[in-house]
Amino acid sequence: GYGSKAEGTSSGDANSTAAAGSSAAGGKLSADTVKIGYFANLTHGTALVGLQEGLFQKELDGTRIRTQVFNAGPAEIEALNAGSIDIGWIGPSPAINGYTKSDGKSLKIIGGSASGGVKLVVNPDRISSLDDLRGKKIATPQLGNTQDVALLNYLAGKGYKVDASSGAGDVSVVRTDNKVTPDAYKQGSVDGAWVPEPTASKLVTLGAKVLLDEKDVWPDKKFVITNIIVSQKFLREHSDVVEAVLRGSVDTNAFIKANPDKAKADANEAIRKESGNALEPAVLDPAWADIDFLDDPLAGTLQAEADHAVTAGLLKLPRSSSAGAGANLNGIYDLTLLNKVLAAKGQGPVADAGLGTR
Amino acid sequence: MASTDTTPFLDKREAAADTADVGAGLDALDSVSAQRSSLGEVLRQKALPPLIGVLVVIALWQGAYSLHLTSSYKLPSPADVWHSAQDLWYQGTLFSIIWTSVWRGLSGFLLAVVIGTPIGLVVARVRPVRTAIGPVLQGLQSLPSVAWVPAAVIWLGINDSMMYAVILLGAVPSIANGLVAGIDQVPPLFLRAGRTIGATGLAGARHVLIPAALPGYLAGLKQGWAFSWRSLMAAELVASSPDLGLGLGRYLENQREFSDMSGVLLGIVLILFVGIAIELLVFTPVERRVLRNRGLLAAVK
Amino acid sequence: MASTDTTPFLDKREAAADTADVGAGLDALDSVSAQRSSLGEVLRQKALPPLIGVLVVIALWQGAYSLHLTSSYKLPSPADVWHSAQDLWYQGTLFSIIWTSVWRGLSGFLLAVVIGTPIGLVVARVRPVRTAIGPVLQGLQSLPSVAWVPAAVIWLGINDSMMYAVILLGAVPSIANGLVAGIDQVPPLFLRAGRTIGATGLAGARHVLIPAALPGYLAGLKQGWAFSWRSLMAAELVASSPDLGLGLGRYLENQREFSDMSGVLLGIVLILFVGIAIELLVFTPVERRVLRNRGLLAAVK
Amino acid sequence: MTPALTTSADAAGADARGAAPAVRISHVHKSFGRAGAQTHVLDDITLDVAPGEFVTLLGASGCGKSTLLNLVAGLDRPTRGSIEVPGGRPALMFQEHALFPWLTAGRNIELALKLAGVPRPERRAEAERLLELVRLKGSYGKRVHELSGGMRQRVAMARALAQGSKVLLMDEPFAALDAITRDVLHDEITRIWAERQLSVLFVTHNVREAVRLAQRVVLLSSRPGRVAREWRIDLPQPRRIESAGVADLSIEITEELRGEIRRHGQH
Amino acid sequence: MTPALTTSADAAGADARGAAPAVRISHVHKSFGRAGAQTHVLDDITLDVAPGEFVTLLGASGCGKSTLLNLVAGLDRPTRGSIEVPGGRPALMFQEHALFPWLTAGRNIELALKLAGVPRPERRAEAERLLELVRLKGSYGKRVHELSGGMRQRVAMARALAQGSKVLLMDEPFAALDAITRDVLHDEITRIWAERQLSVLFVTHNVREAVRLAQRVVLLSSRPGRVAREWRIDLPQPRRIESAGVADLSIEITEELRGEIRRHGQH
Ligand SMILES: Nc1ncnc2c1ncn2[C@@H]1O[C@H](COP(=O)(O)OP(=O)(O)OP(=O)(O)O)[C@@H](O)[C@H]1O
Ligand SMILES: Nc1ncnc2c1ncn2[C@@H]1O[C@H](COP(=O)(O)OP(=O)(O)OP(=O)(O)O)[C@@H](O)[C@H]1O
Ligand SMILES: [Mg+2]
Ligand SMILES: [Mg+2]
Repeated sequence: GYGSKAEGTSSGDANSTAAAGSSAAGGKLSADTVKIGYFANLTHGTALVGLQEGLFQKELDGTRIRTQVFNAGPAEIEALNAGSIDIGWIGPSPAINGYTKSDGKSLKIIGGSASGGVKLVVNPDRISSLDDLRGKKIATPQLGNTQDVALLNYLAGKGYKVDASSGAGDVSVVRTDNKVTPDAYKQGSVDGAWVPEPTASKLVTLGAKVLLDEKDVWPDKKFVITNIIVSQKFLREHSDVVEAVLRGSVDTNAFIKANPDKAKADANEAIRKESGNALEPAVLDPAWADIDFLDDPLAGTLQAEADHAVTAGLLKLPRSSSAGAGANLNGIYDLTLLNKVLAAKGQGPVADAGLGTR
Repeated sequence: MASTDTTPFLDKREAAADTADVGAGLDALDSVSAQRSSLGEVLRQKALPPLIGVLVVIALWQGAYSLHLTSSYKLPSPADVWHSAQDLWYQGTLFSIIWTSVWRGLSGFLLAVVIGTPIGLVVARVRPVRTAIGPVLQGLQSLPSVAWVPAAVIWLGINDSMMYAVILLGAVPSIANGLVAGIDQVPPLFLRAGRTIGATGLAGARHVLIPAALPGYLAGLKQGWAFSWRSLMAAELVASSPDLGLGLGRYLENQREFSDMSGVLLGIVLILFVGIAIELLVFTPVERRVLRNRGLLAAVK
Repeated sequence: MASTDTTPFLDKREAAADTADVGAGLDALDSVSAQRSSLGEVLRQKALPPLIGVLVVIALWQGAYSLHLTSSYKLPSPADVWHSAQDLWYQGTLFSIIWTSVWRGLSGFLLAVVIGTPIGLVVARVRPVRTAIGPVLQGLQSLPSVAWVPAAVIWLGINDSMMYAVILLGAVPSIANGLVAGIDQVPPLFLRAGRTIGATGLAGARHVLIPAALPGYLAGLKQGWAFSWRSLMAAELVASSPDLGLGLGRYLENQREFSDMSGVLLGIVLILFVGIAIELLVFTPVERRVLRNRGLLAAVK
Repeated sequence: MTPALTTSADAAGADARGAAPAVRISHVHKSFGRAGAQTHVLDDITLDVAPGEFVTLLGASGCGKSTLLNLVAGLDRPTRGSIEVPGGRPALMFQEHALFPWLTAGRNIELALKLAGVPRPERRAEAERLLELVRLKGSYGKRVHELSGGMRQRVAMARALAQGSKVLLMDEPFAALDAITRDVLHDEITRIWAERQLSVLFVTHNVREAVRLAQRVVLLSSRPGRVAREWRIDLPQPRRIESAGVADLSIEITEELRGEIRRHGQH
Repeated sequence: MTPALTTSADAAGADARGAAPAVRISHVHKSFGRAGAQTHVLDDITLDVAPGEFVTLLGASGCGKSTLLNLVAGLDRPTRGSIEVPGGRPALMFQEHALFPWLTAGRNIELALKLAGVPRPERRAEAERLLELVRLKGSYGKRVHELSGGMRQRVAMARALAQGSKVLLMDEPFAALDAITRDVLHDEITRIWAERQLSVLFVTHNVREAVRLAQRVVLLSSRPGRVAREWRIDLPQPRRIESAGVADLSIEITEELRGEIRRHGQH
């Protein structure tokens, strides 16, 4: 009958509310609630697993967590600016844009979360090697986003000429929403895609072949794919809460490393709760395996990405700071709290590549 | 020559005059002035055609599926969609999903009516206002709701008021424009008659202008509902939060994210279903009453 | 008692009867039957109010900005938006952005008119068709365009035909519904008069039904344009490909992606601007002509 | 008696002798409204109009004259009985002018001409001619809302004539005209009727007008409408509305009408 | 001469002696259309209606009678000249019935009653009473499209009376009525006029009707409309439309009207 397969205790938010109620007696931090935003997406695995396992709540004690799920970076930045969320998991490109477009006033990156998980997958019938790209159509998720810039940079390195803003050139760069890319691939509108997980693995299930893992073009095979950001106002007023969240994040990353299968199941469960569908194993397994969850924001790669974007003409410097060459991301990081947390756990500090708080 | 009416004569001439079949069909239906009919008749006339329509669509769909016109992930079978619906049913979320959206859509729509009606009245009747904001209203109407979303989120945050803001920005211009169009079509004779019997100012609006413009206003309301509903769907796409609940737009978007075509189709079917249900339960009866009362229904028969 | 007309007497009584100011305002404007006026007068009457409207909005905006009601990245100043526009101008992309969208929108709209009109005629005049697909048309209208995008991409690919499919799915039901509403309001007397002079079938549709329904049909066309434009924006959001060019919807989304609020506002302003321009250049003149020819303009004066 | 009159008087009796009438109304019933609350408007009306005959219909307000004309024009179906118009679609001039407000006076007429198959080059001239006939020369370009009530009626009459139909149904065409204009149009309509050999069914409330124009006057009773009495008018044409013959018969008919109304009670 | 007649005849000359008229139309001009292509419809019309006076307006079709009534009702403004109606908004019965199709016959009347300030409980009864007055008892619940042409005119008349205004403007109110019904309503309107001391400005094409009802008949000329001539009618009320006095004066007026029309040429 109706609702016969409904879950016992229903969704995760009910869980967290209950948890908050039970632990309300405990010590309280400076804020009653903290509003956390993330995507129901594997690259946001830290948030998914940490919330699912209650690792954030444990650190936050009596402070309640309210979650908000987004499916696009800009919306999350807008929500952060509006005060609808305080802390968010987000990709590097929206974080850079949000920071520069607000003249460095709206947000700070306070930690890293994930690296890797981006691949160039292609239709093997039309592209068999990296030298076949000329004249082909390659999808990226969005003009000027991390993958788009990476592809343009890669193509430039290979000597292809592509007009960044229109995507026309030796290789056609087709910007399609990640949700539509598999459809476009099936339909034959694109011959390949430079996309993050799980879209890359999804395309593989449709017959595509992995041509390149983005890791391979980066030194150390690491580049940032997810950051933790906080609204500067919240950071000023409730640094204890931010610290607690960071503790939760570090714990979660450790948990993921220690229990990869449990973590994978948790992440998939969280996705299912949020959107009603779980990922099939064929997509989940390779995708999860390709993502590294780490606390280091890989600040150097962020600067490199920004520089590539500036080179491609896809990132303009804010009018106020258009002095020097290269993207001016000074002050985008505030890693003091993260380093404090890491120190408390006996781990070494992470570097901000000179982009720390002035 | 033993016909019971003149139509056969006329038809012959007409058919000769313009040979188009559609024309003849239209015309033949013109002249039927149906008698009031029994309940069974009514059911047969009103319930049967939509049902047949639906069945035909499903049959075509199943046919396309069975003939393997395209791969099943492009076009799932009706049964697949039915299974998706069953899943929702057993999870007990089906009604809450529909209700979340319908409630928000309806309340936003009512608010839009309350706001849009006076605006429409003033724009239609006060010349300078019309030249000043008439085109702006039309411009607003053609502004996609998604365009408002960033602004609405920044100003209002992610909460119900953001949703309502987006709905209002979509529906108010549409309702106001509908009223303006309705008022423009009111024969001036009625307005003058109203004025001579003393229906001026607000009384005039209430007793003459609005009733006289009602058919056009209703059309505007229908479009306004469409805009409300579409804007709501757009607003739901932006973010989901436990406070906001899971609505149809969100459901559709989730299915899309998973490239779950049968889920996407289920979402489309559910949204269509709500649209049609609102049309049949709210607008059609009101519209029929309005038209019948004015003797305009003859045109439909 | 040396008044030049009777209005003062009437007004006094009216004001006593219903004290609402709005009412009195409406009414005072009722009774003005403006004389035709000189070119200067016309310009002053037609161009001034919208201009004032725009200036007031800009002044308020600048005021809010100058008072630092909120941080500048949330609400950029008019000057910032102007700079964004200048950037586009100097890059030489401003017109191509606008034109890409306008061309696509207008051609899609015209196609929708060509398809929607016969559908509307048949639905309005043939009873079984009306019961069968009337509600479906309304349901389709309330289906957000984004819902069609995955299906359109799967079936048609990322190209212009996908865009047109999405536009048509948005605009055709709206235009058809507008025509249905317009036809419903046609006094049956005209239809009967048409039939007696031999305007039956297609000739009847052409010479009587459509002209008689024209004011309502026009309202439907305006809404249809709004739907076309909005659907196009939705379609442009989904994909950009070198073949498709950069349209307004895409531009807006790109700015949003860059979290560039002044770009977002510029996008909104441009979209509004196009909507208003189409209204002023296409619909307003046609509408005024239609209304004036029928002696309905008195109602507006 | 003029020869024309004799001819049509013969024609009037034609059905009895087997020749086809221009309009044959036999045993027509008409009621409105749903099953429970029906209004019986017409009750067993049988009436023929011979080819070339001019028949006027008289009756109290609301007795069903317009309803009958609508039935003959094929705009509505009788509840029972049959109506035949072998000559094809009759021209109907409605009680309310029914001009199309989106066309000028002239264009309204031209539309009827066009639909009657008149070729384009002749239409304009023909429309002007018809307008002159109804004393509206120079009103070709006027919109409907710019015409006075009487002018609209006259344009509607011109439009009805433009159809070139052999059967002409007219519902109080001269109600909004001053006496002088009406007299002129009486002469015109009589001339056209004779010229084109039209069969006319003409509703009026003016008993003198009825007698002035008709070969046969039919009086309908009210609630339900039945044929109460008929008069054959044998006065020679052209008649004058002030003439004694017309006046005398008018008084007789008015008396009968008064009797009818009295008989059927007030409402 | 009845006393009543003497009184109103006095009143008719009241403006000359300084008493306020019920309607004062002075030097009114009216033209339509844009500057280049203007139609001059009314030209220097000066006409007063004394309180309690019954004035009928006659004139050729299209001479500007309806236009003048619209001006008096305040629905339009004169191009030049002034119109004063000191007693407040006059009731106007339009040439086209102008009933609201979204209301039943009875509700149309009730709306006028409501706007005239009649309290709710009395409205229904008053509406029924007015409907009976116009011989439409039992038509309360009928929709406008269910009424015959004459019935609509009568409902419109009832609605005009419902306004309780002291000044009554009527534009061919009886054009679509049969002779008998019209006679009855002539009596009613005369009675109500005397009872309520109304000032009436009444347009008709029926010269006998004009003479039957009025204390003063005003003849307008055409293009442009001017006051061509006036007749004061001193026949005693109640008059009969068939009476010799009415007939004689009617013939005189018709002659004058014919002369007017002839003078002003055809179109
Ligand atoms: N659509 C309708 N529904 C219900 N009743 C109707 C309808 N049409 C006409 N009637 C009724 O039928 C009767 C006759 O109407 P009709 O218009 O034929 O009268 P008429 O003889 O033309 O009167 P008049 O001289 O006043 O024009 C009236 O009582 C009217 O109320
Ligand atoms: N809105 C208008 N625009 C232009 N001309 C108009 C307008 N209204 C009336 N007229 C013209 O004014 C003249 C007088 O019209 P009006 O309706 O007053 O005549 P009338 O005396 O009432 O005629 P009838 O007896 O036929 O009703 C007509 O020639 C008409 O064409
Ligand atoms: Mg009638
Ligand atoms: Mg008139």
